[in-house]
Amino acid sequence: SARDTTTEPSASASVDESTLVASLPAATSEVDEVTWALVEGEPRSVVPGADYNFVAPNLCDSLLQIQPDFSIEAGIADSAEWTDPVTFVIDLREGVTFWDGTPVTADDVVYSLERHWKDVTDAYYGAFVLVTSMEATSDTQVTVHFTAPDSDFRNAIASGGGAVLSKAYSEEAGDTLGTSAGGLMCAGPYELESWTPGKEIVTVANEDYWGGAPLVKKLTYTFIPDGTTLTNALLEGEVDGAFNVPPASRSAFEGSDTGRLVVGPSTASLSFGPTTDQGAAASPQIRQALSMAIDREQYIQTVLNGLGYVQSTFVAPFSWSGAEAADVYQAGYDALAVPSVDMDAAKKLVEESGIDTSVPLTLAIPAGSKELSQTAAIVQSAAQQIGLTIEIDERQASDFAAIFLDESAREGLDFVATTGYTETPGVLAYPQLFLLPAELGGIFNWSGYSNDAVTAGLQAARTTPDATAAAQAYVDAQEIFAPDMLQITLAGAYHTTFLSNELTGATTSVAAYSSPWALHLGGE
Amino acid sequence: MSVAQLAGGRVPGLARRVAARDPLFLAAAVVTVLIVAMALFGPLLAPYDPNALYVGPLSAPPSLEHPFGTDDLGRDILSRVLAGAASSVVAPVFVVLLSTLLGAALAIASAWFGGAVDAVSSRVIEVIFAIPGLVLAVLAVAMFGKGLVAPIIALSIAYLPIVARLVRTSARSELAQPYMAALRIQGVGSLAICFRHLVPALLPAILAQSTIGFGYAMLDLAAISFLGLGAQPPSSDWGIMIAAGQPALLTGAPEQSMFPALFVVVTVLAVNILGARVTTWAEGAER
Amino acid sequence: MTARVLLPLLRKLGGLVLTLFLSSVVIFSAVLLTPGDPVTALAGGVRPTPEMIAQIRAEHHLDDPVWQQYLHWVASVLSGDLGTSFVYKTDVVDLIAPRIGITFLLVVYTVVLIAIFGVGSGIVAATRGRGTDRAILVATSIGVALPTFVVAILLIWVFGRVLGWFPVYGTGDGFWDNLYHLTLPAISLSVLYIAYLSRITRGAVVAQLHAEHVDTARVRGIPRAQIFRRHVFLNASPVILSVSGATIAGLFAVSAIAEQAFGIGGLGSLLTEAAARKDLPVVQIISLLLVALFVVLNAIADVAIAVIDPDSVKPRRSA
Amino acid sequence: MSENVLELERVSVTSTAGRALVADCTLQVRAGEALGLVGESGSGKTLSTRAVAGLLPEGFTVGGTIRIDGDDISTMAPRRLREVRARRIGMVFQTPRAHLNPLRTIGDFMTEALVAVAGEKPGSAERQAIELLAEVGIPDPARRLRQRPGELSGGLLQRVMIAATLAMDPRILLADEITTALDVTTQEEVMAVIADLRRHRELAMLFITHDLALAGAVCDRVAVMQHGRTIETLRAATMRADATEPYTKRLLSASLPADGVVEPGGAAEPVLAVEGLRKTFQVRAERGFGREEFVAVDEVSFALAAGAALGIVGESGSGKSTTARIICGLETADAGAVTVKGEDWIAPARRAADRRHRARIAQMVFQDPYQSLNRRQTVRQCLAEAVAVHRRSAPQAEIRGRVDELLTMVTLDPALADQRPRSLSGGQRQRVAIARALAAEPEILVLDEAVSALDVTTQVEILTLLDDIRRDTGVALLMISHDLTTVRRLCDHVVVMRSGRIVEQGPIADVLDRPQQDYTRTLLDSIPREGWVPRRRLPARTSALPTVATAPIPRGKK
Ligand SMILES: Nc1ncnc2c1ncn2[C@@H]1O[C@H](COP(=O)(O)OP(=O)(O)OP(=O)(O)O)[C@@H](O)[C@H]1O
Ligand SMILES: Nc1ncnc2c1ncn2[C@@H]1O[C@H](COP(=O)(O)OP(=O)(O)OP(=O)(O)O)[C@@H](O)[C@H]1O
Ligand SMILES: [Mg+2]
Ligand SMILES: [Mg+2]
Repeated sequence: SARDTTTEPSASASVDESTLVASLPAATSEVDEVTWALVEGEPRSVVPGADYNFVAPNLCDSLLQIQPDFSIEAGIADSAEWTDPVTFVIDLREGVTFWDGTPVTADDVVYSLERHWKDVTDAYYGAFVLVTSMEATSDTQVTVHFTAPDSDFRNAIASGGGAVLSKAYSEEAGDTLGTSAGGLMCAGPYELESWTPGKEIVTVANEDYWGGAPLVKKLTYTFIPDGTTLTNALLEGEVDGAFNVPPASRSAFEGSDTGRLVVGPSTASLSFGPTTDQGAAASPQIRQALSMAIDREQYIQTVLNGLGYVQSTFVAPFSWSGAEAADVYQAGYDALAVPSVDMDAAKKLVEESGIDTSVPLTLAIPAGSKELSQTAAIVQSAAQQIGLTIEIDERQASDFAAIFLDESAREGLDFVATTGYTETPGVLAYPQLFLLPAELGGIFNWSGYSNDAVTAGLQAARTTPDATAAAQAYVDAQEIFAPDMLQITLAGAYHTTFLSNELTGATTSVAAYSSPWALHLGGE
Repeated sequence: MSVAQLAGGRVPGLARRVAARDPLFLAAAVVTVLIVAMALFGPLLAPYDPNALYVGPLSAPPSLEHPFGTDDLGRDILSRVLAGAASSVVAPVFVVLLSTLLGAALAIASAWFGGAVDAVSSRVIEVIFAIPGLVLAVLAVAMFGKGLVAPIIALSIAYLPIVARLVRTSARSELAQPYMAALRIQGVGSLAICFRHLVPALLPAILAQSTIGFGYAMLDLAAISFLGLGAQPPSSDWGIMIAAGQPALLTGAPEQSMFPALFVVVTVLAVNILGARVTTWAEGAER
Repeated sequence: MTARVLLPLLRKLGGLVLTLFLSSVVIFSAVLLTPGDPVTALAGGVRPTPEMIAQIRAEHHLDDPVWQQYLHWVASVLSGDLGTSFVYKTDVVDLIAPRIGITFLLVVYTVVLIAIFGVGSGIVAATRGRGTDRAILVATSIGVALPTFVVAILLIWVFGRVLGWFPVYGTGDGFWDNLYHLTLPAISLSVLYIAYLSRITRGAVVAQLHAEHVDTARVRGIPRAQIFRRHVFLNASPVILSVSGATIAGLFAVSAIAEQAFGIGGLGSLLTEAAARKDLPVVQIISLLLVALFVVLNAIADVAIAVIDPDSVKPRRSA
Repeated sequence: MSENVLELERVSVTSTAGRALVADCTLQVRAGEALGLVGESGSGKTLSTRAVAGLLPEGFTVGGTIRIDGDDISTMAPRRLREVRARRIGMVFQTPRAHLNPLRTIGDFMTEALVAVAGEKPGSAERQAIELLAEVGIPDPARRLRQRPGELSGGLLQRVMIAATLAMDPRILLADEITTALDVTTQEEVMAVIADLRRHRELAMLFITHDLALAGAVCDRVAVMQHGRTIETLRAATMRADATEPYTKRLLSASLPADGVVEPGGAAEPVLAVEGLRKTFQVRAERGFGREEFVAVDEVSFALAAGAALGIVGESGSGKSTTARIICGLETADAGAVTVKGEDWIAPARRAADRRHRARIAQMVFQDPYQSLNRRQTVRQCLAEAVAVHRRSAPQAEIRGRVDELLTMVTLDPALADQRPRSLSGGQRQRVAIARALAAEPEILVLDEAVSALDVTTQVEILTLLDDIRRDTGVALLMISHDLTTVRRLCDHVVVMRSGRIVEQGPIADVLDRPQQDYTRTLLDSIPREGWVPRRRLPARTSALPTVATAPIPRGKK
């Protein structure tokens, strides 16, 4: 075998931004079966909005479709546009059917949207907070009314927020919908065939898909949360592809003869942020000091094996890549200070903050994530150099998830490290969660951050119909909140895909989280 | 003060005799002493701070500055192995101590009192024996969360039957010996019989079992850490280091997991050899 | 078998059933012993809503006295209702059923390896002179010090990566492919036990070789091979069998390590995963299953021993 | 002179380590002749025999010449040697239970050689086996074929062994202490069987024993071995007169002459009285669930006068030890009374003070001196402990003094005081055990087979010592033994037990010289002596499976 196992590992080359691949050339030939590994593990649910995963986007088509480059095109809806600043009209495409052949109706759409609108725990709840009502205005038309203009709504319904489920089936399934027990009924390119808990999810091509049947006839998902095992499986050809493959195996992937590593653009970033409004973590100075103590280039080499870039704030540039006012956003981003190491300044900041440095701080990380465990070690080491003590609390998936849902789970924690991303185009969805007061949707604003200018700026960015003006409002707010480091962003991470040499056509950008990434997958 | 001085300078002569007659034993003893020294003074011996990042290049192969190479965070593997000795060695020692104390006490009580005490304790032992050690550890982790404490307690309980069965059998046969009856007839007190005669008679067997148990405890704890249920990063427990070094193995840097693995194997091997010798001696002492 | 053997054997098996019963109590109590409210434990790490609490309390009969809860649990387990996973929200039986086959195959494969190489090398060590004995002693000394996971990653590296002879992930399709895929996992699981069983076998065979009844057979001119078969190995086999029951039962648990290392979705990996996620219902059922396996395998071993040596079940006087 | 079936000429055996264990064994066994091989323990009898059978441990080397039927075995090819041994030699061992594969049936054992060596068909082999078993007097032979060794008593097993060796119709039987582990009565049965066979089959025999009386009674000639050498060979009938070697003379005189008369001890006031003692054991039922009661001691009553010596005799399992253990509080009786100096001792002492009190009155010496000493204690530690129990706050010097006194009393070299039991000889060990018992200055000394495990010569020494001690200290002896000769030598009264009951008791002369009961007579008749001819008695005596009604046969015991 030509696998390179003998050369010594050395610092990996960084990736040239211009070589990023958002999607591979569309496939031309049919493939009987493809096995895809989910490194994130088994989904809790494949109902869009109930859990993030790479399975749901291929099953449930949305009203609009996000393209690999984060632009938006028509989906189940022919058109979805603002008819006035507070009214949004969705016209459905003719002849779209669910997997069982029943037509997709306006009622189904209303039902699906209401799921997000009415359920606080839903991932897309935030996108619907300005909605006052929605109704089927005809068999093929849905009208949504707003209290204020919402520049982000269209983005949201292009992602899982606009996924359409069969009302009849879903109501029948009740609580079990989207689980291995309840199944699902959608209109996407792949049909859920079977789900063996803990083992695999089998999906088959929807031959009647409105956009044409996919080339892969059977797409099976297996769950391989362990990075080394995944690497083995991929190199071995036991699995045809996977997203978010472990950066640590980069050289093994690059030397592989079974497949190739594709590096694509992403909104993902590795960061850590405060979980408390008390003590050091709640102090912006301490956060700035920590930020200054960490060498980003070295971090990217160590943790991402070069598959990332230095990111200035916690909203990644790719978020606005398809937006109308992209230039404005880019200019605002470019104006931000690029994080750099300055130990002396960091120590000084710690001193100035007046924080009692003898109190150890606790950083939570999820178990089994090599990247975040390395991150924790690096943060710990950096903190030590500026006189802070950080202890690491590694938590199992469910306990870790509880941090985001349950206040009591955050007790005793000061920071939490995560890999964050937004699967929806647009800059607002992500920062809002951290910056706005809790009652306005800042559900992750645990440090009690409150800055009127920022709040106003973000609100304006959302409710200003004019794209450029909205962008400017956001950029102005960003200038204020970026230095406060509500997330200490350590690096932007590229979207990595390992794909068998026989296959092509996959979406290889972060859009895979929100659009049918396997639609064009097939043989070379 | 060196060992030789302590022993009045007789050690070299002794060592030569032992070396000539049983080189394997000598090697095992030396290795064990070294490992114990590592467990006690590991961090002091470490050339670098075991948790300091970037003391060398990332994932570098062994070199003069870093005899065991460096890991994916640029930490010195030798230093980490040395620092990890403490938890890797001490945890199994705890398991052995706990299981031996509990098991021996239970066994001696059941052999001494017989009857209902024996019936109940034998049943308890049987039940514990039926639940595989790893399962017990996993159950404990599921109940009390990860870390070394739950597995240590669980394994101590899991090993209890092995010790208890052995000690019970030995204790029973010892108690059945006519000299025990003779002691009673002489009017020697029960406590004196138990602690002056019974326990010393059982000690060689218990010691032999303990050394063997240590090896198993070390392997099991390392396995539990390997499964991610035991000691947690950034601890440099050998089990974790082996697990953490796996990805590097795929990219051609085997030293990250192989050096700690080597230490686990060598330690267990050395202690097993000692255990075999102790067993032989114990059996010899019986005759 | 005569009643003389059968009845004491039944008594012995009865003891095993009692063990099973008591272990089930222990396993059941795991929930009660878990620090904090059992509801939280049962909810699997999510803060339960009041409705959830009510539902869990009702579903698990948490308001009943403890012994009733236990009876209820046992009754439902016996009736095939193994409860619901708190992570997957599906029936535990649906989680276990598809995985048990591959683990079973892995364990059987491992047992075959252990039987052939463990017993084989033990016999060779006992019968083929000092040199061979020493060589095998050295090999088994190292063998019993080799942790399964170290062997696993060594095998992955050498056979999977460097040589590429064997697959190092997954289970493949179809029986032969399964076996092909399970080869390295089975080897990694078996190394330690091969060494262990080799020593047991060697000890038992040596003990029999020195047994006086073997002298009798020798002086009567019975051919060597026949002496070995009928007097040495047969008599050594109860010792070997008696460690086998517990060993094989243990393998089902230890397979977790190989399953983890080789990405096999079996019972063991489910167990570790469930433990890590505090999915107690799953952990309990698998533990119970493993204990039941232990009991069954030991019962089989006991029966086999009783067939070879009816006196093994004879009531022994306590004096 | 008929030709030699077996001939050993200057045979030597050297161990792996190079130690010469047998230096020169020279003997001839003629066809049909029985040659006795006697000598003290460790003199090399067994090794010489095993050299003939090819059963020496690995690495042992044999020198000299061994001829079977005139053929030198060192010149034979291995295959032929095996064949010769298998067909011409039959070997019977001391412990039949250990020498039969416990996992295979008697039938298997009987037919194995016939099928494997002689190439018989299994069917005909089985028929032959049944005939052979019948020939050695085993009742119901067909059923025995399906039983395993565990289900047969020691006496039966020894016969099975003998029957099996006959299968190949050998020329000579090598019998290594084949009756040592058996009761005197069973011994007589087995010897009778062998005597019959030898008559019918013209079978020669090499009979190894250390019982000169037995050898003299069953053999034609006797070879004496000492330190690995055969020092002389004597005609059995006239050996007392012919013996020239001092060692042989010593051996002959060591056999206890049956004449040591003991005059009845002191006053009639009994120091110990046993009344209607009964002890049952709960044993697990042989078949089925539940338990059965097994009566080990039943209605036992006797009295021991202060300073007197009472013997209890009876076959194995008759309840002798159990009685002694009840008296010493090691076992709790179900019914009856044990009165010691007017105190009721029926319940074992629980409190430490009571135990000490009783310890001052009654002490016990066990059969196996090695096992009854803690092998980790030196002689001095052991004795000091025994002394200290009763002199709790005595200074070290006093205890030392008392220990030295005790050592003198049992005539043990004080130089041995710092040895551990392992490095003492059997006789020395038993002296330590006696000294320990005497530490408490007891009034009653219970001796449970205290000399049975010892060499003949040592036996005499110890018995003499005990007798002296009794005379000096006035301690009353309760002496348990199955050896009537021993009892006669030391005791004034005797109790004969069988199956837990007393058969007969009274002054020694009355009971042993004028036995009233058949059982006592049988016991007396079974003792080998000059002119003794082993006789077969009622088949029921030794053929019933367990010797005592429902007692399960303990595996591997004795
Ligand atoms: N396997 C052995 N290894 C070393 N020495 C042995 C072995 N077997 C016997 N001996 C020694 O050889 C000597 C003779 O032993 P042997 O068994 O022939 O004596 P014996 O006359 O049969 O004694 P006994 O009457 O006790 O049976 C003894 O000193 C014994 O310790
Ligand atoms: N603890 C016990 N449990 C059951 N049965 C017992 C126990 N102790 C003794 N026996 C039985 O009681 C009977 C009498 O035993 P005891 O030891 O008193 O006989 P003994 O006359 O001393 O025989 P030996 O000459 O063999 O020493 C025997 O059949 C024995 O098997
Ligand atoms: Mg002998
Ligand atoms: Mg007795």
